[in-house]
Amino acid sequence: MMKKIINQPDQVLADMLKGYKLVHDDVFYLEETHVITRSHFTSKKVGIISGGGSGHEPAHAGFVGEGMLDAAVCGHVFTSPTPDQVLSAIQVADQGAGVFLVIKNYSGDCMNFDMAKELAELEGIPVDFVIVNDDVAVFDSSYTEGRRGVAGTILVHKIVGAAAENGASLEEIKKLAESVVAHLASVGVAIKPSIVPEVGKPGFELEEDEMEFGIGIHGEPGYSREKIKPSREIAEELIHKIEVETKWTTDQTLAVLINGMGATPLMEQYIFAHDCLTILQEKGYTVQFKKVGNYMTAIDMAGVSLTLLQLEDEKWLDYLTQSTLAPAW
Amino acid sequence: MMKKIINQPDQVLADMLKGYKLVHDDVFYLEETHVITRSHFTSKKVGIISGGGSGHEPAHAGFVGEGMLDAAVCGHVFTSPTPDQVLSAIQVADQGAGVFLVIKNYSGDCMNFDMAKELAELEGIPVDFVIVNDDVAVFDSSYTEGRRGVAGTILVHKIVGAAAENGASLEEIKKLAESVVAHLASVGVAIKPSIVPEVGKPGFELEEDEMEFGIGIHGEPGYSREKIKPSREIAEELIHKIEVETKWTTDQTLAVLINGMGATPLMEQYIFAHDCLTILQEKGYTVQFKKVGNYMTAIDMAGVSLTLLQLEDEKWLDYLTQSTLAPAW
Amino acid sequence: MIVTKDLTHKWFTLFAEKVIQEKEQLSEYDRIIGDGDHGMNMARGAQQLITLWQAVPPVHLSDVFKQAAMKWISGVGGASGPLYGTAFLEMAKAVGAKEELSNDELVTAVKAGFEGIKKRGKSDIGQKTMLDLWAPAVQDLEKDELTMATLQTALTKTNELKATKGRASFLGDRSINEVDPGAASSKLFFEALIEAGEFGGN
Amino acid sequence: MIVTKDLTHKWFTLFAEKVIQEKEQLSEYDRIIGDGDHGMNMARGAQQLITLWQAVPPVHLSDVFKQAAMKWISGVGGASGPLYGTAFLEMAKAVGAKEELSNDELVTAVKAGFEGIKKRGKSDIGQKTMLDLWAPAVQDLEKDELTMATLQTALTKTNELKATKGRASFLGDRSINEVDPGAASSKLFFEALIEAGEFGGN
Ligand SMILES: Nc1ncnc2c1ncn2[C@@H]1O[C@H](COP(=O)(O)OP(=O)(O)O)[C@@H](O)[C@H]1O
Ligand SMILES: Nc1ncnc2c1ncn2[C@@H]1O[C@H](COP(=O)(O)OP(=O)(O)O)[C@@H](O)[C@H]1O
Ligand SMILES: [Mg+2]
Ligand SMILES: [Mg+2]
Ligand SMILES: [Mg+2]
Ligand SMILES: [Mg+2]
Repeated sequence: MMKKIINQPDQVLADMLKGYKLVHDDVFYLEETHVITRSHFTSKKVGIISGGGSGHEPAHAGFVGEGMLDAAVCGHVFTSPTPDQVLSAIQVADQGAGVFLVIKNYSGDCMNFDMAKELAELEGIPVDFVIVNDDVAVFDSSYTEGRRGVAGTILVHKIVGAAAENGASLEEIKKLAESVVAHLASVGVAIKPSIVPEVGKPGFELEEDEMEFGIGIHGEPGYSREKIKPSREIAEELIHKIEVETKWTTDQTLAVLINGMGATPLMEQYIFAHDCLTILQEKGYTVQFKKVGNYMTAIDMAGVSLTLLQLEDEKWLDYLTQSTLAPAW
Repeated sequence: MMKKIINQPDQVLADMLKGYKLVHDDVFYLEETHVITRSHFTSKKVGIISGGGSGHEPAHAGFVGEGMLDAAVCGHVFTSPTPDQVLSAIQVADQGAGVFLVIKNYSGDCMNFDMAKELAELEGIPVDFVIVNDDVAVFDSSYTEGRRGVAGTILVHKIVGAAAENGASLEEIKKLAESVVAHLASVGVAIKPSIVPEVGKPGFELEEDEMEFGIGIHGEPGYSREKIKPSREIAEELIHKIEVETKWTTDQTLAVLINGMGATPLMEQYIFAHDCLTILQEKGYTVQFKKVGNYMTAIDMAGVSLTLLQLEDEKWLDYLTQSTLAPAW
Repeated sequence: MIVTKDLTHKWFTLFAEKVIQEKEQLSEYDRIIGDGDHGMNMARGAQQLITLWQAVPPVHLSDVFKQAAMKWISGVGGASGPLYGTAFLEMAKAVGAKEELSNDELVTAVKAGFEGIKKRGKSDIGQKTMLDLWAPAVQDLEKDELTMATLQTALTKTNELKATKGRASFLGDRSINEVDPGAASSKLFFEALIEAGEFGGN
Repeated sequence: MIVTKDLTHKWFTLFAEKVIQEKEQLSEYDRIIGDGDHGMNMARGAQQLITLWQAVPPVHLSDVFKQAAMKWISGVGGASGPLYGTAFLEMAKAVGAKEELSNDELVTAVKAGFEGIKKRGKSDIGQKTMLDLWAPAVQDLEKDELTMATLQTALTKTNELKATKGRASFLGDRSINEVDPGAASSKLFFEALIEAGEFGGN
């Protein structure tokens, strides 16, 4: 049975966002379209928008704030928002310098955001976008939808958000975002599945002693199901997977994001962080930025993901460390 | 069976704190005594120390930083640290103006911190303390240990931390802390029990459709076990419980902390926050400060707690909103 | 079969009703090879369409397609919202100002819908999606052979495919012998057409 | 019974060994009416004491008590660390520089330990704590009647109490008929004394 602290399962989106608005005084909530925006915009700045299905809290509303997003478009749980929803965010976020969309690579998100872009352009708002596809668990070929967008998206928000705040143009942001995405890799592991409130049962089943490598943030299947392993071995496997898929050499300078999937206690996240950072150090990588916590969750999934970003450009580290008012960063 | 991302169950404390140190460059980790301290202290400030058993992450290490704690003493999971551990934190945190201990009301914590205080005083360090006992779920009488210290402790950290940063004396801080504790009330609810890594099985059992009101942060029993209810009814019950126990009138100005117990997704926390804040508003309370998230957890317990603080003194709100570098605030 | 506004209205109403009725089943198919929301998504669009038409029924033939398109595009989300929405919009465009369709004109409209899905989804038949239900349905409609039985055959054949588009593609071989939720909802769409046609005159 | 350093060393060694052996059981008692860590806590102190004595055995009689006190105070934590630690420290103080204890002197030392627990814990008998094992044990020791059987009786009586101190107090009536973990570990402490006494001369 599903055990959750909610009211009506089909009302979780609105109830949650109304709660978000009540807690955070410095945002607006467009109830009609489930969009959370800043209450004060930086004038003439490129508007940065992200969004997608809900269930990934604090993504994306928690990253709305000076220095990160201008608006977050919130779809129903695990369901891409509609073009109308995205359009309403674009209209609000446009401060005269155009709007940039950070889209995670799911067919629904791509189609809906693309339609919104077309509609916005009809209204004369310049719109560009990046498609984040950092999940190296997925074999990237013409036989699949391609790599999924997962926790690395948060680093994209931060970097383009800071760049926009510093006055970068839409064109510059597009270039920056594409370069960041090209140097970004993530992979996750689940030990317990998540339950979508309206569905009421787990999206997949795992035995009492099983874990799954490469799981997606909507419970999409991973690349290998195994007996549960110690944290150190999990860390080794995830780092190995990223190395195999990216073919990076160990002389890289990295930013590291360790992300909890929603029901994983911080205790485990820090233990896992210890293993990841120790292994990366042993291998010779230089880690210049580290972050641990729940950033891109899958409702109540238990598990973690590891995101590595090659810090190709020195400015990226500045953007990552620049201050922001977004409550969830 | 226990499913956790850990290595050796008896090494979780050290592994976690080593991870914490690797992630956060601006702290020291005293490995011998499992103490996390700031790497830079504000000179001549009263040192603020908190601690207790581990398993409540981000409490308490996550609150070490300018504007909050100077040091956190970390016991084994759900086990009070020893006097030696506390003493080593006192020695480091003392900057010449004495040290203040924030203790949660558990017999183990009270005894061990008290012994440490005696030892520190022998060394000439002035030490004072407050015992936080905000959990109104417990009948406060001579027949029990008295009310437990739970999530409200975080608000005490913030307020005394800010006051200390602003130059308050040990005596002033003692008075402030006692007044805050006298105006503080919390109560929690669990829908799933937690598992101590070294124990390997749940501290208590709940049926598939049961919840328990008034649960403690170590799984101590609550005051009522019932069929799971909608968020709104849970919010009503917790607010009602606090009202009954504190006898507050509804013309109060409040600070509100909604705390996740570790495995509760933010989605549920914000839904619950919506219900709590709406009910408080309907009743006529004025809410001037609100915070939602995982602050005082019980490892992987699922559930939430509600903390209300009467803002008796205007300065308290300033202290709550004053900036801090503590990563978990 | 002459396709009137009334028949079309009935077709889409029946479709919407079927979707709402089969909501749980569609989501269950999606839970197995996707993310479990297809029934909820489709039912959202269906409910909005029914509510609209209870207040203001469609006036012109093309209104049926256009209004269904708008509800799916702006009320559904996910992959199915833009895909069905685009299909209905392309059908509306193909119908234009006509108030009656011959069988051939109906086929042309449905084909336009099919092409719309392909374009919007950057997809094609054989990838275990709704397209694998639409393609044989269009063919059968052309030959005036569309029946409940041929629809079932089309769905069964789709089940045997391996998914290479949409969320189910992540399952790879494990998607074989599972029902594609979008194909299942598309089957309801064409079943509704058959039912509407029988009652609405032939 | 003349209590020598060797007998005392044996007593505390046996106690430490018993604690380590019963670790799981003590934690299980604590899981039911506390927080599940009593066995782990006690075993931490016990292991440290054994390790110390393997390297450097105690020289004087009072060393046994003092060193056990230090290990419990600085190595255990929780409620049991300061309580046992204080008991052992008070026993060391009562023993002073003596190298042998008569039965009366032993009783005086154990009583001092008992008073130490009461003071440190701000507690008394009848609250379902380790004190409810220590009190009858002291009495039996005084009358030279301390046996495995009387210890068992004391534990059984403790089980029947309702806890009003420590974590178990939160359970209220539900603590009745459960074993208090601290009383269970205290039983091991006095069992170890009996065993050490029998072997070490009487
Ligand atoms: N690119 C595509 N082309 C055609 N059909 C697709 C495509 N992507 C998904 N689909 C269809 O959409 C269905 C899933 O819809 P739905 O569950 O509502 O959306 P989502 O996958 O976003 O959760 C699939 O069963 C499949 O038939
Ligand atoms: N105030 C007290 N006085 C005497 N004994 C106490 C007191 N508080 C706790 N105890 C004893 O300590 C035992 C619990 O020890 P332990 O589990 O190690 O500590 P904690 O309760 O901190 O987890 C209880 O079973 C009880 O016998
Ligand atoms: Mg979906
Ligand atoms: Mg304990
Ligand atoms: Mg779906
Ligand atoms: Mg205990």
